[in-house]
Amino acid sequence: MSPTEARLARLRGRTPPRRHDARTVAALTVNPACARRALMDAAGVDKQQLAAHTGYPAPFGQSQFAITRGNAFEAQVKDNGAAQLLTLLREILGLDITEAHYTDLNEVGGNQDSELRHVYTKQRLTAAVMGTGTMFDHPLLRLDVAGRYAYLEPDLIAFRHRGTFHIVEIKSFAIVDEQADPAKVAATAVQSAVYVLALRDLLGREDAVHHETILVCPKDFSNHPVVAKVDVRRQLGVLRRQLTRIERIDELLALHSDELTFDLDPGEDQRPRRPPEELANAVRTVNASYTPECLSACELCYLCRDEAQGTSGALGKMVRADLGGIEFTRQALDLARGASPGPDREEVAGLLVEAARLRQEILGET
Amino acid sequence: MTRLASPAELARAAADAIMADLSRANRGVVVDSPPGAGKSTLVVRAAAELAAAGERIMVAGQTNEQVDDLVGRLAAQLPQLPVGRLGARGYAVPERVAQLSNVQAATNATDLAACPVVLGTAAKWATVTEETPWPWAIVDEAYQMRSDLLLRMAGQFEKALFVGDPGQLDPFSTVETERWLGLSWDPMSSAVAVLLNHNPQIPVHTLPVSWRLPATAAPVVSQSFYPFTGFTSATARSERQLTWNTHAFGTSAFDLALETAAEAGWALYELPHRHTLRTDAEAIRACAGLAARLLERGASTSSERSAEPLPVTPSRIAIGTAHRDQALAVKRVLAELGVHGVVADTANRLQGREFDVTIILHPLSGRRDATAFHLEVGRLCVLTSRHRHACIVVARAGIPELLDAHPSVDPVHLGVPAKFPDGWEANQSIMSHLANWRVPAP
Amino acid sequence: MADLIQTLERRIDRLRVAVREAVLAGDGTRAKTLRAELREADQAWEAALAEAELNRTEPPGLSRESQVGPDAGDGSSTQSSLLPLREQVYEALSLLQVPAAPRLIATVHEAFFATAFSTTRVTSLRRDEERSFRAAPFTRPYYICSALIADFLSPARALLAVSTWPMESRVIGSLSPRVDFLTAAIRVAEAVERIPGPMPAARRLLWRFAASIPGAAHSSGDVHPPTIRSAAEAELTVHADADSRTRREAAERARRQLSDVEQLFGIRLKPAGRAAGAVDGDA
Amino acid sequence: MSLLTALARVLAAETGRAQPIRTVRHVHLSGRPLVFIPLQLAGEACAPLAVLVGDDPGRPAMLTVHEPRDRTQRFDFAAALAEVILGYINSYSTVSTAPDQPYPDAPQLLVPNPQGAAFTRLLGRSTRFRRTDGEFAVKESVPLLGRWLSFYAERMEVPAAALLVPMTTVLADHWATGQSAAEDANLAALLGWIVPPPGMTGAAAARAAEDPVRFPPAGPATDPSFDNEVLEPRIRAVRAARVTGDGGALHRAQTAMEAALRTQLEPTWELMWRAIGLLRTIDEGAHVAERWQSDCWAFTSHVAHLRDGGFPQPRRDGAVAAAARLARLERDQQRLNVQRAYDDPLVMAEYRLTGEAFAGTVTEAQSDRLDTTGKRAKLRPWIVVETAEQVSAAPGTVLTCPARPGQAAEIIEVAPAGDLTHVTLQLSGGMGRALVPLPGSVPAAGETISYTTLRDDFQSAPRFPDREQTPWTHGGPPPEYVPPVSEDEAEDIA
Repeated sequence: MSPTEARLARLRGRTPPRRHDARTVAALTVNPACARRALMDAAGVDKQQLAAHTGYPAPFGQSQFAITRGNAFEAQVKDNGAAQLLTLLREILGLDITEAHYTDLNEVGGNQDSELRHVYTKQRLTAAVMGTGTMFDHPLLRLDVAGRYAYLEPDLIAFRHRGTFHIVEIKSFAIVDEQADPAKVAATAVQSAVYVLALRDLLGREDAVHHETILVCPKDFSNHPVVAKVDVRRQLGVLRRQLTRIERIDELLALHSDELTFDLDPGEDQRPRRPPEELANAVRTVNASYTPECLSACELCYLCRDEAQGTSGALGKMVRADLGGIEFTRQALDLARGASPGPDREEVAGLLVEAARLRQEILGET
Repeated sequence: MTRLASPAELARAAADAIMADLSRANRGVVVDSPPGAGKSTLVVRAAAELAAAGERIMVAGQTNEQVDDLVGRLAAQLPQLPVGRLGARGYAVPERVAQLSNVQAATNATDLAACPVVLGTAAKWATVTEETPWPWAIVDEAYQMRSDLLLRMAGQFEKALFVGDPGQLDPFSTVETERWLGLSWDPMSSAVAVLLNHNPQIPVHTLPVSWRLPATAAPVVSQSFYPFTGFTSATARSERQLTWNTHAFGTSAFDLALETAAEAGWALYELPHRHTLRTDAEAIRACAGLAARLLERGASTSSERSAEPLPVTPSRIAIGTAHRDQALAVKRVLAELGVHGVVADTANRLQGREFDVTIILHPLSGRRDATAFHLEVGRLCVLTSRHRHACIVVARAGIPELLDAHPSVDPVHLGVPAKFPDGWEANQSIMSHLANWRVPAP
Repeated sequence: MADLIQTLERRIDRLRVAVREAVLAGDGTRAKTLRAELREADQAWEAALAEAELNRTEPPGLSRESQVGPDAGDGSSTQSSLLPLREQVYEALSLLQVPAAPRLIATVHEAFFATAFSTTRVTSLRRDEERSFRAAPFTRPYYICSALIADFLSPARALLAVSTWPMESRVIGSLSPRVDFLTAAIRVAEAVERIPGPMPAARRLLWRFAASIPGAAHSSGDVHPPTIRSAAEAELTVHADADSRTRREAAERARRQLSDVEQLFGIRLKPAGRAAGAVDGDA
Repeated sequence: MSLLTALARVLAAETGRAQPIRTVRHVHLSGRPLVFIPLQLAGEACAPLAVLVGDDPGRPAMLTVHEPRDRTQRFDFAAALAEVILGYINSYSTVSTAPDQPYPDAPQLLVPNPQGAAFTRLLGRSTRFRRTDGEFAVKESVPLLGRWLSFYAERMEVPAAALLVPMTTVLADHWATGQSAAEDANLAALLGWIVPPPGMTGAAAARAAEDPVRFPPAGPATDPSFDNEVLEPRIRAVRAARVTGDGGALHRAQTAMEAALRTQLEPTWELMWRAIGLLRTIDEGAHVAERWQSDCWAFTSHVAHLRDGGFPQPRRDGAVAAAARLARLERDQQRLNVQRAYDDPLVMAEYRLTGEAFAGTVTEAQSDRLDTTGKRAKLRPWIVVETAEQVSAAPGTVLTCPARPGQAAEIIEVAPAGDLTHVTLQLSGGMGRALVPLPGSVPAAGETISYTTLRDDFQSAPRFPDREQTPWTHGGPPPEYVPPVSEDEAEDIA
């Protein structure tokens, strides 16, 4: 175990590690400024549980209706040797009629061991070039994230003979009149980009995997699938850069004491026993970069939001930008009420005073 | 052994190919023109040759200034060709156009029936109602033209030559709606995009040589903003010189920046890291101050254009910003410093213009977060590609860090091609180049 | 009685809130125990209400707000059959004559034999069959067994077959799913042609097949069995040879290497280490 | 966003109470709005679960879909909803008017949030192409409802329109809270800031409002823990009862499901009407009535369109339709910006802060100055305005005084005077025909006055080719438009 790994293990403590997955890797691009999140994800800390134990449970869960719907739709397009999917792929990839192979990689000879599935995936994908494969159901890929392997499981990989591999993602959000929720498509695009990286890694060839991934969604209000191509070159660029940045996790670790740990101290019933306040303090020693966007993206958001109270950032990026460099709302208010600004704050102070004067003139505020 | 083609030869070959396509085009031709690649020259040549072939040509520009420039060049080069200038009511013909004997101006196209070539703004053309369409149209700055305007004027012509710079700012709208995203005729997207969506057979040419950008700038701008096509500079490094008429006593940071720029064609005048309002007084003062100091030192340029050195006059200097209030603030400080005639304006209004030296306030300077606006690739491209000799970038330290910390969560719309190059990557590439020419401010 | 119901309802509401609070607080253990209490309360409430119903004279009219939707309108119209499940599955599989997943089996049976059954029960059926075979081999005329993955001769996920079928049709190579789908399409088309007035469900099923076969679907959406058959046969001829080669090879291997029970229900790859070796061997 | 709003948010954060950022209400509020609160099943494109709808705070109608994935029930729900909504709409369209006049008033739909509006659009889209004959026939009223909901959703894209209004948007436009815009999307939290319960700060109230158990989300998405712990067992009970065919059990299960959904809807219903009451306490901006008038026109012409058997709205705009709509939207947007600034000193203040407007006092006025350079003398008074505010406009720029919108004021000179600025303006228009200005038409010395670069210089609508004349650059003339019929087989919910 390398010193870094040892250090990360200590951060995590006795809580079982959460491996990186497509979601957490994608998260690297959502708030790259956040050292807190970077450190915890690198160490495989269970942020959900940690947040709950410190008294700031994450504000999002998933409705089982959504989960059921998602699974049902994926199952439907994959039924009968992925008959529906094959029809769509034939049309969008121009598959030859002979290209109708379906390979189930969910298990290997009835065994679901990740390592085994990954090895088998590699064999079948590399063999595909000999024309023995078209659709690969739930292959298991692997990506090295800051020295730790993340196992990644795309919905499907399609191979065009004498052509390239395409990542296929099956989502249950609808494409209504050729338009889909741009945020959901964006999230899918980053996820697919992660798979593209992993697959290129596995095949050892950049050009073997196409930068256009394939999105399968229900059409309008029906259960009938439609496909769309999604160009993920932008996402690939961002991911590559962020992945190299967390390679530098040591620089982050160096900033913190060796004693620092997010251990939850689970009892035999697996319930955390560590005093919440102590844990929260440990968390607070690592810098976060909270923005309201975190509220829909990170399990720790409520904890960080509380910490950010009184900062202009807590009011949103727009406000923070409008207030120039002013960090705290209190400070902004004082300046607006005529407190003397520091040497490099005259302009914003001037504007704030003027703004206050206008409100005063119009609303009679003081 | 074959000698490598000279830039001039490359350019001529490209132009010839375009003319050849024009002669056999059944719909039209699109020409992508990187900064200063001789777009207007091409327009004039095309107009002349088509006119010579007995065709009537309507020429559409985007602003009256652009159109007047074209009229000037066309009428001057072809003194015997009657040139029509179609203007909206209230349009006053500027002196430089009025004095040309072969130019005739009118607000009504029928009054210009005698002119084989008639020029006007696209907006004006959109109001013209004539039964018989023109055989040919030349649409200038077609990438800055919105497709809904093209829709309104396209009925006027049968074939068209579209020229423009794909790297500059996209057209914008004052309303925000996703209603038309993914439609092949999205009215908010550029005229060229929509044209090509519906006419994929139309040939697209690229002008390979920039006459404006010096050898120091062409490669940087080319690989940052035109990664797929690319272009070269028409001039060798030795052909463009920026020299000082006086020597600086000691070396202030201003002088250092100016000399670096004269030497390398680039300079990054870097202020200490700080989050600021966008009208960052210190940065604004730096922009104006550099311009003032440049004039005070007295600079002259020598280039392929003239044998003996020419002075860099105020009008040959531009200060470029992202926001209007920044440009206003710069103007104010310039006035305080008693500097007159230096152009200070936003990227949008500097499009298509050319200067000897540009001083630009980096859109991301002093910002806490980058927004889509500040990352827009066209904005940085315009700002860094207006100069013939040198470009000085004024910015606060910390932009690379800002870029690295930038969350990439832009929505993705189905059927809308991803924009390349991406603003985030283009910014990274420019910053990493500028890092070599850093001059820290005191 | 009435106040008992009310107390129960209040208790249920309290418990629901408590459960959600536990969930939102990320306390899974507490949520579990509370859910258990909730279930009891719910049952008690149901019982109490049922009892109350009996004492009421007139049957309950639908409440003012539930006027939306005739409550019989969906799925439940088909009644459940008297035949034991295994025989219903047998009926469906015999019609298809290829290995099929529970969902398809259920749909086929509903379409042609007018009785529905839950796919979850079908999944458990396989285990029962294996148990009974192990207990007393070959005592039944047929068993509902697994299709086998050609590479490993392991049971294919959720693919059921009939023990009396030749091994060749029960092993699955990479082309077999497509081949079996096309074959099934042909069988269903024939069945629709056989029956004088096929149920709409049957035609809808056939339409779904047609939609995934080149040249089989009428744009109008109505189904024409002969067209579908010939379209399916056309594509079938493309895959047939390659597929049967794989299947024949695998079938021989199975007959050579596997015991009787393994031939019906497959073997499983042993966990990692050795298993990885096995994979290499296969490649 | 502007520094002025930023300051208001800072104030709110520091005082613990939302701060007004408008002095007047910029949106029309009907005397009898229809409040429409939909809930939908998670994971589906548009599967209604329940709605609370009505124009009487005391008597909301609740509609429930007990089997949200069942298409029959879904369209029976649509029919039931049509009764309520079309009934409400008809009460406005049955008033008799002169042929060339709009209806005096129009029906206004209020939804809790933008997602509610989006749901309205999708529900409209999913019903307006429905067939009323054949195997999958639906009631006549269903496609009609679809066309109305689509009309409302489309109208909401018009910047100045108020036919369909999301409540959180209006509130956030009139008050700045001490939290982020993202958090303002929660209706309960937003109202918590604006009118916190006694003894509570806005911040505390907003936090409390984030507890989905006490304050169910305002929809259309339901809280996952509600879905998993409450709704799912209820729906399961309904299904079970239906399979066993036990009428009593079915009735009980349905009542229980309705009761559960009611708990998720009623709190929002209360909040909506509280918000309405709150907004009514603010006087309407001067131009609001004029804008509502154009809403009434839009409503009137849609009624006519339906009466004359017009087509339902297409899936997407054609090339010409899209361009024409964009032109309209841009003109409306510009007009709205100007009107809001003219109606509301706080909005104008944002422009004063950036130097695009300034207020001051008239120090000199030559009200009878004539311009004699032309053939005929023209009345061109000069005035000098002294202001302490920033003036960014340059000489030559034409300004307008909100109090005298008909009068153009061209900047002649901007001269610093100590730390004040003197702006010399030349006035034209709005002074009557004669060479002597009408009394009061020229600002007098001593008058406090404000000028702005904001002008609604009305341009006439641009001309567009007919649909049949779509040029080759845009794909040429499109095929004749036939409204699509939703392929029911394809949309049958498996």
